[in-house]
Amino acid sequence: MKKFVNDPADVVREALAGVAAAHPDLRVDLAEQFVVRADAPRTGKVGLVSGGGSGHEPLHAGFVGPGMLDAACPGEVFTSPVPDQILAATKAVDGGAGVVHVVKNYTGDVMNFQLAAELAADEGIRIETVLVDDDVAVEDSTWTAGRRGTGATLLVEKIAGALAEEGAPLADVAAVGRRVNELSASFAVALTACTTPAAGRPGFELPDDEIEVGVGIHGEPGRSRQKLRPAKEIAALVTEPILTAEPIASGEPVIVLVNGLGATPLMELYVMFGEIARLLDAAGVRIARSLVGDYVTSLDMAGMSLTVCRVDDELLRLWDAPVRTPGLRWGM
Amino acid sequence: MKKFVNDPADVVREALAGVAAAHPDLRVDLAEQFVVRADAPRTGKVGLVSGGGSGHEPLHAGFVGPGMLDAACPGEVFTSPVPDQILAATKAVDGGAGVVHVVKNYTGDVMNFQLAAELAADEGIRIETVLVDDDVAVEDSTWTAGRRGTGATLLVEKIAGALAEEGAPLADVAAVGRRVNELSASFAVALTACTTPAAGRPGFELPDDEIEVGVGIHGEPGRSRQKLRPAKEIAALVTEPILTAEPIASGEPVIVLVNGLGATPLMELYVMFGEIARLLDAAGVRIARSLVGDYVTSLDMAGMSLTVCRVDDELLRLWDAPVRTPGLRWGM
Amino acid sequence: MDAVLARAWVAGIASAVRDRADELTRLDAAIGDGDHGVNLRRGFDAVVAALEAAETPAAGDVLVKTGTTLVSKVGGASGPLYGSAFRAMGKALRQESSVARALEAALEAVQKLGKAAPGDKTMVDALAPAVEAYSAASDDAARAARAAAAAAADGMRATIPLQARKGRASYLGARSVGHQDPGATSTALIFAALAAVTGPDSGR
Amino acid sequence: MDAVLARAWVAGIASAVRDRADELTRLDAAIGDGDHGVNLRRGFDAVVAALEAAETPAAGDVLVKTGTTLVSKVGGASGPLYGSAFRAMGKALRQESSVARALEAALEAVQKLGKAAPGDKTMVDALAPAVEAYSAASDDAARAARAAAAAAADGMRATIPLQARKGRASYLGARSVGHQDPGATSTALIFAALAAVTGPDSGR
Ligand SMILES: Nc1ncnc2c1ncn2[C@@H]1O[C@H](COP(=O)(O)OP(=O)(O)O)[C@@H](O)[C@H]1O
Ligand SMILES: Nc1ncnc2c1ncn2[C@@H]1O[C@H](COP(=O)(O)OP(=O)(O)O)[C@@H](O)[C@H]1O
Ligand SMILES: [Mg+2]
Ligand SMILES: [Mg+2]
Ligand SMILES: [Mg+2]
Ligand SMILES: [Mg+2]
Repeated sequence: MKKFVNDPADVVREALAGVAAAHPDLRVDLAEQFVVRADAPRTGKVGLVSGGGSGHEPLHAGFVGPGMLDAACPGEVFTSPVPDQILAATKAVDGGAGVVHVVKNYTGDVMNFQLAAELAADEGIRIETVLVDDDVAVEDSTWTAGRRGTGATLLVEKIAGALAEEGAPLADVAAVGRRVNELSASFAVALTACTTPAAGRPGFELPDDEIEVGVGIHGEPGRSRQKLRPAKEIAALVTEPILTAEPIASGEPVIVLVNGLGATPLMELYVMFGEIARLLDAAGVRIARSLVGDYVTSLDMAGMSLTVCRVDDELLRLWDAPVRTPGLRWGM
Repeated sequence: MKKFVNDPADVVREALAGVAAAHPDLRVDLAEQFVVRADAPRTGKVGLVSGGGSGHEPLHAGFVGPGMLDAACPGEVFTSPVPDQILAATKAVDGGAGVVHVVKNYTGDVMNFQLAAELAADEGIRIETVLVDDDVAVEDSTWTAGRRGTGATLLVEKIAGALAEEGAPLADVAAVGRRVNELSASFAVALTACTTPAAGRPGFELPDDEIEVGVGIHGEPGRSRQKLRPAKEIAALVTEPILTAEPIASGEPVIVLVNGLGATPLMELYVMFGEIARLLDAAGVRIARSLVGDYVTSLDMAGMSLTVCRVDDELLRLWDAPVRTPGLRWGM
Repeated sequence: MDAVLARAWVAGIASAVRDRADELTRLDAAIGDGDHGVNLRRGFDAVVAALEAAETPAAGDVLVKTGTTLVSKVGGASGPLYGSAFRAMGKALRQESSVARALEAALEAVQKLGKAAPGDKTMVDALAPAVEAYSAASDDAARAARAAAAAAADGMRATIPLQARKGRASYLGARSVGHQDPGATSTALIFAALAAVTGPDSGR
Repeated sequence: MDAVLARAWVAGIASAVRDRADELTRLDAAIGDGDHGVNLRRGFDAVVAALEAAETPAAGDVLVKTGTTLVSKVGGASGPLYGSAFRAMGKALRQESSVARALEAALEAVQKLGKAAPGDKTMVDALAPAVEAYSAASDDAARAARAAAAAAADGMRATIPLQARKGRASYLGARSVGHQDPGATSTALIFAALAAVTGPDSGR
């Protein structure tokens, strides 16, 4: 394993120390392991807290700041945070108007946030939970754990964060977050496995001419293994399931996120964006806004995900609202 | 080779098509192969043009926009652009106040920009060239090609871009660019080789327990091959040559760029930032601003570079000035 | 079960987890995210440290402490699940001395939180039959523990042909078939540790 | 040298570059950035296409066209260098018919632009001795071309023990020793192509 680490067991804590050193406008609690806006709690403002396993950077700690999250709780690598952490972050941002938890739909995240929400409620903090489950590679079913939460998390955090920043009440912030999730769909492919610092070896072996189709962001294998093919065809592979899952009217505006999983050069992401834009265009979809880059990653996995979110003027307004975080910044 | 490409020979052009689709506020000339601000040329404003081989994204095309570059000319992968391209971009941004070429010190870049500058001069455009040569891994000598240009290019483009945006004259914009270069020093290490789409195989073989020390950004081997070691020690390896090369007074403010070479997870870059910040602190250096992320990359190389630039109030003011590009954005 | 036995059990789990962390992680890498062994090792190392520092006069205290430590140190799916299980067991033992009833409380807690049924390819596939086997033989603690361990091991192996419906493995759909569930494996290990410390003459 | 011979030479270079692009790239990967073969193939493919479309009544026209095409298609270090070399050669042949003088002009152009001296481990290490050998034997074009090719090949091999002082290889410092310079290798190939097309009865 070749990584910039000291003891693999310390990697999350040491990365957080780096975040603290690099971003004076964030406060990092190294003991409780969370990252919070330096000006938290803000009285009367709904707090927005997210978290999940580490290894997806900049998600979530990189999205803490004005206009987006108030706090993030990074768990160990690919391991959801523990309730104590989430509770501490929740208390740190509670300004009396309640706190929204943005939770990616993984059993571990769901349960840990649930336990934390119960503890927070015991302390008199109102909690709303927004569950993100946008990955259409996984079938939606009440019999299973359901879809995973992936790229749409960024959109939920940005848009709900903008509304919270405006002073909207708890129910509205949660509602807009849920709405963004409902309007979003994602699909990912991997060219290589990733290596967690603790395991020290790739999660799976993938022959040189095969790709994993329908992967998540935890280094797991995908729904199927297929032959490597040109960018054009991979673009179709990720776009079609989204167009099938998401009934997009002709001319309807969308936000498109072409996201790198960690080790894919930006040049290749732009090649993919070009191909995907062509496919969406042919389907009558209008790309109103787009993002291309590494936002929701899976350590050093080579691969990409596509997220498409249908939007209206209000969602676009909130998307365009100023944001100032290490990982996403504009207008301020 | 596992990449999101169609025909490797088309990768640069296809990526540029993606850039065009993703960024409506940029104009992409696919025939001449350059990227330019949509509002260029701006009468009376000094134009800022850079370029170099592709594979370093977001450098340079990702730094085109208000407050930074007016245009970028991406060459083939790791191959400097040709004079025609540079001339076309220069003409596209010339608003009558002259054009500054920011050139990384590689023989190919230097010669191609020189030929383009001669052609532009023939057409009556005043050209100033700012040569960036910040890589202290390479000895500076009049007998050799000299130091390479790496991470400092971002600082030169940002700061000279801010001054050009303010309407400063040609000589001043070039002078501030040269000054930033003189005040900057960089050093890089690689954990893996990278693979160009055309070659289809890694540039060199590196055993699992070895790293390349003093690499550039073109997938080349470094000055020496050493044993893999903990992040703490690698941080010392990259910081010490910079502190040796650059006489930093105690308490002097610097901008620090901890840059990923392409395949290194952000988590590890933050671990490195934490270690480097500790070392700089111990040396009495004051980190006034910092950037952590993938800015000047080498395709899918795992590795990082450190750039330190000594600054004064004026340089900090220009650094903080609004910028709006795909790869670097704040204040607007 | 007294505090000494409870501590011995937990110590036995901790050392088995340490020995077999790599195997658990490898199983999890095949159909999950490759951290189950790392998670449990981190958790049980913390439990050992916490129990060293804590006053735990009764078995219930030991197990509650174990549970709360797991909840606050493990994270992931297994942290809250095993944490709640041990906490429920400890709380039950504080009420009445029946280990069988405590184990039933543990199963109930796991199912309430995780909503998995037998056949979903989770730890429940080892836990449910183990609890049942223990209850059926609960008049002899040693025999009950051995029966539970055997049932857990059977349940663990029976997860191999199943398609996962809960947890991360469910994302793989049909590709989850043919792999043994890591959580069921760690559950089997927990019952093997119970059997190992419950000698023929240990109290119930 | 007439237009037919010049075209044959350039065609010979183009086909040799195509055949040996991988080798050139491999040499460049060792001490550079692994694109020399790719660069020259792109350039000479463009030259072939440009010459097909162009009117080039004289050798000078052929070589100027070759040079301008290389400059505008290759990029990197080799593009401007070879481009200027062919352009200088073509311009010289437009003035007077001496191939020897044209080659001298090429060397001069390369050194003016690239500022490399013999011994710096660049194409100059093949080009300079080749030009000299050609001039020395220039009363017989075929013999001169053969002598130049041999001198270029010797110069190419002589780059192996050198430490690079110019071009990307210079960044490697002492690690550049022991590798043959890719640009010197392509220069040797260019002179081998000249020798191949310059029969004993071709004009000078
Ligand atoms: N809903 C659930 N109910 C019961 N057990 C579950 C559930 N979801 C997951 N598990 C168990 O958790 C195990 C995985 O634990 P672990 O790897 O530590 O957590 P994570 O899946 O969050 O990485 C699975 O093998 C499975 O046995
Ligand atoms: N200053 C120079 N003068 C002469 N030849 C040079 C100089 N710099 C580089 N070269 C030649 O160029 C070759 C590399 O060409 P190429 O790989 O196409 O360009 P790049 O180095 O820009 O990738 C080297 O092997 C060397 O022979
Ligand atoms: Mg996990
Ligand atoms: Mg090159
Ligand atoms: Mg797991
Ligand atoms: Mg090269």
